[in-house]
Amino acid sequence: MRYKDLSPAVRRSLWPIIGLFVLLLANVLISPEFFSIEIKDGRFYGSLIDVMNRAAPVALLAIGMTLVIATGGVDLSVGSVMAIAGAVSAGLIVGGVDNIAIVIGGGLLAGVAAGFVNGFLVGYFGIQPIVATLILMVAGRGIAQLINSGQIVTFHHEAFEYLGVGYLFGLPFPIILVIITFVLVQLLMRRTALGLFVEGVGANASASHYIGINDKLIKLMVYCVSGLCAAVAGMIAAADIGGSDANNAGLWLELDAILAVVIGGASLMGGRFSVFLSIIGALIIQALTITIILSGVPPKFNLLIKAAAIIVILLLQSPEFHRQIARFKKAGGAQS
Amino acid sequence: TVGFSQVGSESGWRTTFSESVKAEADKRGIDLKFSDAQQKQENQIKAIRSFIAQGVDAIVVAPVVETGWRPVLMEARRARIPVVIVDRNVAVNNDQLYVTRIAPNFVDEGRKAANWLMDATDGQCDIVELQGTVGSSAAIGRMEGFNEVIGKYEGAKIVRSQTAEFTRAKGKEVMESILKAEGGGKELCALWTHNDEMALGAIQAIREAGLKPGEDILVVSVDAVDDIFSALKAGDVNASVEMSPHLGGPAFDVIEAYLDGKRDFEKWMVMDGRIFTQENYQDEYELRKSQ
Amino acid sequence: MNKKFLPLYVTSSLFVLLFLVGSVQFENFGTLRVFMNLFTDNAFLIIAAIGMTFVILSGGIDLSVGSTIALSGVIISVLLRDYGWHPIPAFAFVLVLGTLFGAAMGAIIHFYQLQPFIVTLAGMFFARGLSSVVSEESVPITHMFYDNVAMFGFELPGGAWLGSSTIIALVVLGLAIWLANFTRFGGRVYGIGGDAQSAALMGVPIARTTISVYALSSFFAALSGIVFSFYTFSGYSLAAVGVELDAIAAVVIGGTLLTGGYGYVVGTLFGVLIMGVVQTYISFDGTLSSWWTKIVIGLLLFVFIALQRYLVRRGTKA
Amino acid sequence: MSTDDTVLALRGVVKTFPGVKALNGVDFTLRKGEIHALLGENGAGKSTLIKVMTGVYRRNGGIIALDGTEIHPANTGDAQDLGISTVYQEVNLLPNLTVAQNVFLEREPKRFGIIDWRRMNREARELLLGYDLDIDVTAPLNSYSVAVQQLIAIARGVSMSAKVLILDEPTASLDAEEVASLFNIMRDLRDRGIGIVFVTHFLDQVYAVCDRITILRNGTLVGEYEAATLSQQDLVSHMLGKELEKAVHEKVGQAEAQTRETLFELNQGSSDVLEPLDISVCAGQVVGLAGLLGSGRTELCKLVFGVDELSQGDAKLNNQSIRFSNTRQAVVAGLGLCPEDRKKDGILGPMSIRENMIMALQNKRGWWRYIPMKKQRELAEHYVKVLKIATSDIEKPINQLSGGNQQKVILARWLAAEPKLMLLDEPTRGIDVGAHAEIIQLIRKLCDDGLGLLVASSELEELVEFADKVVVMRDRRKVAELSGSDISQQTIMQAIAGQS
Ligand SMILES: Nc1ncnc2c1ncn2[C@@H]1O[C@H](COP(=O)(O)OP(=O)(O)OP(=O)(O)O)[C@@H](O)[C@H]1O
Ligand SMILES: Nc1ncnc2c1ncn2[C@@H]1O[C@H](COP(=O)(O)OP(=O)(O)OP(=O)(O)O)[C@@H](O)[C@H]1O
Ligand SMILES: [Mg+2]
Ligand SMILES: [Mg+2]
Repeated sequence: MRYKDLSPAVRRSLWPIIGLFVLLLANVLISPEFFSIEIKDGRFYGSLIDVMNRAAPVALLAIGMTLVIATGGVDLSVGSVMAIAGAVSAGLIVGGVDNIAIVIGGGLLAGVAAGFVNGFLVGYFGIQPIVATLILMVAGRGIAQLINSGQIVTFHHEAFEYLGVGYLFGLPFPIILVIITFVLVQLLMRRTALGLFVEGVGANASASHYIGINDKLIKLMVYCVSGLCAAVAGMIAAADIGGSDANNAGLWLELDAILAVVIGGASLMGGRFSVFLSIIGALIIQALTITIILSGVPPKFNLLIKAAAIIVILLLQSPEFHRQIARFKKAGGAQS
Repeated sequence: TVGFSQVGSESGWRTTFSESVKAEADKRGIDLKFSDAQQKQENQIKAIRSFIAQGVDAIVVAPVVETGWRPVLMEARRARIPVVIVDRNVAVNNDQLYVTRIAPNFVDEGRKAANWLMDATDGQCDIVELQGTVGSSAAIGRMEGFNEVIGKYEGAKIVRSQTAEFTRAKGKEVMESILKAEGGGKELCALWTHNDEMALGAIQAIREAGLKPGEDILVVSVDAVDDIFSALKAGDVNASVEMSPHLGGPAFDVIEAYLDGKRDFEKWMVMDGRIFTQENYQDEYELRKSQ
Repeated sequence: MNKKFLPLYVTSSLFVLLFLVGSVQFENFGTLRVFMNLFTDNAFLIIAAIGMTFVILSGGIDLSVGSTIALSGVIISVLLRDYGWHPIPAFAFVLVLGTLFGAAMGAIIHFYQLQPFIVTLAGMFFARGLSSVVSEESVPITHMFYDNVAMFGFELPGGAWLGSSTIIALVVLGLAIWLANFTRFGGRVYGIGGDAQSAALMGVPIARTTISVYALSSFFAALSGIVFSFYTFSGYSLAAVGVELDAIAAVVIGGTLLTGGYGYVVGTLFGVLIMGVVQTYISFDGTLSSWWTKIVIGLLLFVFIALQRYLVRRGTKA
Repeated sequence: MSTDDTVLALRGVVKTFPGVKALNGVDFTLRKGEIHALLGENGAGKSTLIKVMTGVYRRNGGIIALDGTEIHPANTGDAQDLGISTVYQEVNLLPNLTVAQNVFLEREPKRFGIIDWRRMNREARELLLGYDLDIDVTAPLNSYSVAVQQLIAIARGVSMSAKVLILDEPTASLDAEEVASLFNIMRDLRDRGIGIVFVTHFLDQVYAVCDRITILRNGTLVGEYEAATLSQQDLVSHMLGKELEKAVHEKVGQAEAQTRETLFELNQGSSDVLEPLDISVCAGQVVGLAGLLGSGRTELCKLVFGVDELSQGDAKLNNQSIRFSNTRQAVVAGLGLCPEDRKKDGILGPMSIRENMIMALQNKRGWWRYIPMKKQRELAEHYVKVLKIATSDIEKPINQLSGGNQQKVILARWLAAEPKLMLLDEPTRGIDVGAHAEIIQLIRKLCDDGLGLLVASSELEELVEFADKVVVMRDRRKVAELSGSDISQQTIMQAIAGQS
């Protein structure tokens, strides 16, 4: 089958996946044992697993962010919400709560509350998403620091730490959490009409209103989901280092999450979305980070490499770029 | 009234620093105007100018970066408000612009850490370095001091160096990858990190890779925050160079003396940190626990 | 009263209100000096935010401004220190470089139909990365020219000061108003922001306009970097982190819609001033801890935007 | 065949979209000083041909020559510079700019290098007065209704025309009076030697102004004819490739209506912009809304559907009082509104035809009862067939359909949702003659099944054809109600003009 004959949907999903493979291949050149996966005490162990494991927080954020972006919005507060959720859970543990359900429930509740605030401001107040969520991006980190009194709250709680460092079926638990969230969201979006409504609101809010879709409620919902995902990511981050670092947890991760969604091919103007491709996007970003670490290039070049890689990946997805390449090839062929 | 312009609240160390300044001000009955710059120099400059506009009696600054202070310091001088620089250094060629600097010597901290490590390993060591934020003066200074010392030893070299942005989570993540890249890390001799947070993250990665931090891989860092003492006790960390966050006291001493008419201050009061190791940490550990 | 300007009236009155509240509460607040400080301290932000206004009016966004500010500062300081350049050619150099950088981003956005958010995000990484490659350390600037320019200004009553950077910012403001509302280019920018497809069908040259808009924004960012270097007398690769978000917030507070097509350059000036007053207010208060500072900034931002929406909505109904 | 007075000549023009050959070797010749109709079914390729001429699309083959020299406009701006001005099918103006700016965009009058706002506003005002539009030109465009916007677009296009003026369905939402005044202007331009291309689905308009006719079908040229020698019947059969059957129907007279139960009632209802008015619709009844532009028909539909809030009076559905706080409640209660502005309020651009069609039904069922994919496909296939929607694939994004076909999809959306009371605001805007008849038949059938219908339309002919009752509006209030045999174009016109 030729590329031209592929349906647009397949074509769209092809490029992020190719991008990921190219990056992984680059890693093999840098460090030959990149693809080797060993089994140590019944656990998979290797760089590939690391990529997935480390991508988990951004992947979770990206899942929520995908829905938000599909409605034509954006959620800048996810990084801060991560910090809040981590701080709440840590606070509960240090405060003597041992029941894991309460600890996790507390974190999730914080996430939903944050999402509710965002969704309310965007949906019912009609404040522009970037600004509405900027409020919580700034204030949220303050709230997290307030909970922690600005310190890193270290804790020991075996069950909770399992979220970050545990293993299930030989895989790090964060990976499992991403899979579970993905499946749940996918069920919710594709087995009910919610996904359709989300895309409708993003494609044309005014037309959706005329169809009778409750666009405000849909917006409220997606921000709540985003808040929830951010809370899970925040708890993973806290569990991973056994401490809640309100100052740095999730710092600037909102940008990574947005980047992941866009690499996954979604438009920031809203409309069509694919949660799966956003996760691929998150994997690409993490693979890139690990490539940079492994490459041994001095850190001051990190950002330059990242910028170059992003542009290349974006160009790969651009149909106009394909056309240019085709034209170039044709011209080259004619000359020789 | 004293205005205090703080960098931000990017780490636990910084917060302890802010709190201790506030507590000290309370104790002495000083009316403290605290301003958090959220890691931005421009905010700090704004804050200082607003202190000047408010007509405070003295200003304490913990600068974000070393450069770029001359214009605003000159303005303070025109308004006859004394300025004390704490924590980081400032680079101005006219030392009349401030009363004194109470600051550590980052280069020296790097040297101390390196000297300790070279002693412990007889100068034979493959080292992994976790740098602080690219471009920060602490990272640059500590790197310089450390490299200067190990440059004298044939057998010591840095095999890998990456930034982990001074945070615990990044420390763990970066170390994890480095261990993989170094074939599991069995060949490595030591880890040198530009602050304790990164070390605390990295030791978890080392442990998860099946090695024993502090034995298989020696760990040396800077700051000596509270958490590092637990790690020293557990034997996960071998050494940490002290950098005291309790700068409020000395700063207010200087200000009080200045307002009493004293003028000839030493222009750089170097905060000379101790180095805590497995051998000497106990006393300090007990002391901090009791607080 | 023209309804079109309602958001503008609301924004400016809220600024005055905030300033009055501060003046009543703290002594020395309601002075010409504090007022002028708002301009001096935020001159660079005013310039960057004005560039951002054009981008946002055209329906785009530019995340690279903070990094561009840092990059131009670093380049200037390195040129001065290591290559012995005179500041003026160095300024010309960074302005040209900035313009080209913006034009390149605009071209990528237009010709490859990529989203501005992401292209300029890559631009942000690129400029920041390039500045740390040029110099990791902060480079001080010591040049007589800088001293002279920094000294230049007019003494106003009450210890207030009208300095060179304020003057530059005001000139830029005037220029931008002219460009936005009295030239064909301005109409095109608003048009593209309103509906790019229709604009194309009406004969607006989309490519040229898009590229110009980003070039303009980066030009202003580079200029802002120059003003910033007068503010700090140094070039530093980590300078001006997050200024793009401040600029966006200022533009939006100033009443411009992020979806493009609606808003005024003057609004942006008030947006910056409002954020400046909030900061001044907090540092006059001086009792807030780091986290309360953040929370209060967030709350004020919220109260402000909610109030603005409420007033504008009521105004358009009445 | 091209003579000396040929101004624009197209030879063998080809345009392909992925999967569609929209134009397949089309020839077209426009002479100086003629009005040339370009006709064809929905999706025949008229708009595409125009967009190729004006550089919006790059042609895949063929020659376009202006005054004998080949041209390659890369965008509309180029075409305008060459002397071709165009009014595109959808209103393509800038909603956020002022009316005057829209009229003068890209050719603003200047003084000392600065835009002369005063002069621009004055000239725009004078220009629009020529179209009987006495409006505030400094107000943003989107404060006016689609019809007004369409007039503004025409005014802009006409005032720019140098050699060629292209009008793609300019009369779709205009009423008779405006159409007449537009035709006067067109004739005037023709006499000044300008070549005019005119696309429309109203055949009587074709005969009223056009000199020659070019017909397209499925992207290929059917032929070029002199208007004077082509009968309407032949014209239609050339367009459709077959004869058209006319539907006839019985009106539900006043007497019969009274025996039916009232479905919907509005008593002294008013909104912020509408004066209080009464209106009632029975099951099985078609109520027409007539009026001039800006008379408040659209506002009334929005009020009934709950987009705007009822500020006074009350509404009843099946004798139960209703008050909607959002549109979803209206949909669940059994209402449907097919909006006037399809680009802004109708289509979900990037979504597929299937999704666009099932959306209203799905919304009515609620989010958790997802319509199975098989059922969705069936529904979509069904309506594509019934409404003759020209598309190869129901998974195609709707914004790749031709304008008329988009309108059909929106209609299908509400037909699929099976509401009790359907509100149609200019439902047949841009729909071709073949489908027009089909749709009217469909609507009749629904009415027989007990649907109540409120139709706002500027086409009196259409209203007369199938409305059982016509409510006439003027200046945002109801001025007359006609029913049964009282309904004729003449009586409606009289009511509109205020001479009852
Ligand atoms: N952007 C596009 N992408 C893909 N296909 C398109 C696009 N635009 C038009 N088409 C297809 O080209 C064909 C011709 O469309 P066109 O808009 O020219 O029809 P039309 O004759 O103007 O019809 P109408 O009377 O409904 O306006 C249609 O089959 C349509 O689906
Ligand atoms: N000629 C006009 N002059 C001034 N305002 C107008 C004019 N036409 C429309 N408007 C404005 O547009 C608003 C919408 O009118 P509405 O759309 O309900 O009318 P309509 O009868 O549906 O006519 P159409 O849709 O054909 O324009 C009116 O409230 C009015 O403010
Ligand atoms: Mg068409
Ligand atoms: Mg109407």
